[in-house]
Amino acid sequence: MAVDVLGAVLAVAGAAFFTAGAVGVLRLPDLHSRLHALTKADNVGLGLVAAGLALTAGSASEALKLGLLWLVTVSASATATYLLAATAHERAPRSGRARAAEVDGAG
Amino acid sequence: MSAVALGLAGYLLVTLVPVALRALRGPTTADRVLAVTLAGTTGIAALALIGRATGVGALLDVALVLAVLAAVPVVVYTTRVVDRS
Amino acid sequence: MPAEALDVLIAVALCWLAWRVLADRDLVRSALLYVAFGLLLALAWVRLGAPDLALAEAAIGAGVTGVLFLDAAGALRRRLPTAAQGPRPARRRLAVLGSAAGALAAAGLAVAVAALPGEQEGLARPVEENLPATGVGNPITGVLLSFRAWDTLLEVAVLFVGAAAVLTLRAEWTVRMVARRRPDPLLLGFARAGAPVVVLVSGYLLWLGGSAPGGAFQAGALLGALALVLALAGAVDPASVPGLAQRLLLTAGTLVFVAAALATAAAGDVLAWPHELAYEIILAVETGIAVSVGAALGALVLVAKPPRREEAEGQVPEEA
Amino acid sequence: MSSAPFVVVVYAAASVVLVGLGVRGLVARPNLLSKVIALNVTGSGVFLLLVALARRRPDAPDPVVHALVLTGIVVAVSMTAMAVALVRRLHRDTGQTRLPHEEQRP
Repeated sequence: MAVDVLGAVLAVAGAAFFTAGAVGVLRLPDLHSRLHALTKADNVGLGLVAAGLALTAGSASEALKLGLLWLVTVSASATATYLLAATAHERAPRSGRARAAEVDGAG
Repeated sequence: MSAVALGLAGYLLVTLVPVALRALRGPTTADRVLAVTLAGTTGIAALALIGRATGVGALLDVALVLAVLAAVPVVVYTTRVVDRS
Repeated sequence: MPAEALDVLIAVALCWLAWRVLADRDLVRSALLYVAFGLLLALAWVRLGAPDLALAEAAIGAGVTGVLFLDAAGALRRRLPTAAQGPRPARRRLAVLGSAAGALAAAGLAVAVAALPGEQEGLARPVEENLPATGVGNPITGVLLSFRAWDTLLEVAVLFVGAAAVLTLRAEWTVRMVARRRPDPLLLGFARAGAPVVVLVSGYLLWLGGSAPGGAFQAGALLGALALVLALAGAVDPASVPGLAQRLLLTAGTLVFVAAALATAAAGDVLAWPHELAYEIILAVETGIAVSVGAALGALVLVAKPPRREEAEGQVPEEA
Repeated sequence: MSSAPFVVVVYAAASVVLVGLGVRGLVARPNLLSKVIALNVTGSGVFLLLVALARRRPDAPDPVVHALVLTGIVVAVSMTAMAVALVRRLHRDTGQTRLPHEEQRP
């Protein structure tokens, strides 16, 4: 019973991260910050939903599959966001690239 | 759990609205690609939740297939599509 | 009630997305929206009680078809920076004509569908009654590889013919990156590390097809996507695969299927699997189909771009 | 169809809209790649209609229809790939992405 409640709480928390990701993707000002919002939903949101479902899973294989699901998504999302960011950086016009370099130097 | 799961799945589909707006607005192709990627992840979570709510275990496999293929459009975009200057 | 709301939401979103896909002048945008359309369609299959189709749509509809459009749109955009646009009157005339044709088709379909009975027995019961004879537990696999094995044999042949036709349209393997000359190290690592996982999931789907939603086509689509990513990451050069191996991979499904058909023809009835070996035969045929579907889908996307004329004539290829 | 389950009516209606939009795109868009995409949307509409109709008995959806649509999805993707290859070949050889009678410039 307590496990059920904990699972539901985790899943709801995951949905909250999806909300943050969706709102962030819409509201944040540029590509790089939107990518940042995307990874919150991908990694934490799906992770919490999967954890909540795995806790209340009927079988070990189902829990294992949820773990694999999360692992696959995390690695795909990390690669995808890196590729998008790197490509945007590479294709940015000269002035944009110079500005990006400044940001790199400051940070 | 199953009532919660179905409600959450429906809610996740509603969160697709702002994501779809970003996909339509862009302004760059990369923005659209990232919106579609987020829509895919949201779909994965929704499928896992609907699978639990309805007791159809196969939906978890559908989610797994989507997860495995999630990076493919991004790879194709970054290696094969040129942005219009 | 929430379930009904979910259905209405999905149905409305499907129509809206389809409209956006077809209204957009920029084909790259269209292709990306088509991927989202495929995702939503997979959800619709789920709601309609067809998880097999959801799997196929997720793998083929959203995965392969969307990528095919994205790649083609990118290639056309690359060489056609300002899309050739006709004068407005011609566009307006076409739009009016198209709207009329679309409205007519939709109206006709609506009238025909409305006239159908609301309840229909269908073939669910006979399939269920005869399923034990096929040796598999999944009714879809039973229908595909036992009751209607002829259809599936010809379907595999269609896929093979499609791949062969695409192969004849190109002069050489033409995988080429547009943005970076060197393979990206992270992408390369991702493709290499992910390959075993994809093969594992693909084999799991293939095995699953015997008893639950899954099967050769979904498994093959994953293999095709894997081949695509490996080639684009620079881990594998498709041109380095020997010609004989290419042909064997492409034809494995047809060959195994035809061999099984000939063997059963010699034993009496064409494509009537002997009861005690039915499961093993179906699994063997499915494995062959999965390999061929993977090879064909990989080849269809990878070589869909024909080389430019200068390249075919042997001059130095020039990157756009 | 008046006695059909709600879910069948909803998706059948959506499929009718998809077919209408697909046919419209097929005629109205001069670009050949757009036409191929429109054809795929039309095909998806047809598949959706078939599967919705197979669901008229909610306890037992018709597996024969599902198998038919599965075959249809695979055939559709291979023919789509071939059509796309033809469009690209046409574009390479002539620089056009339209049919000759719809061409607006040399």
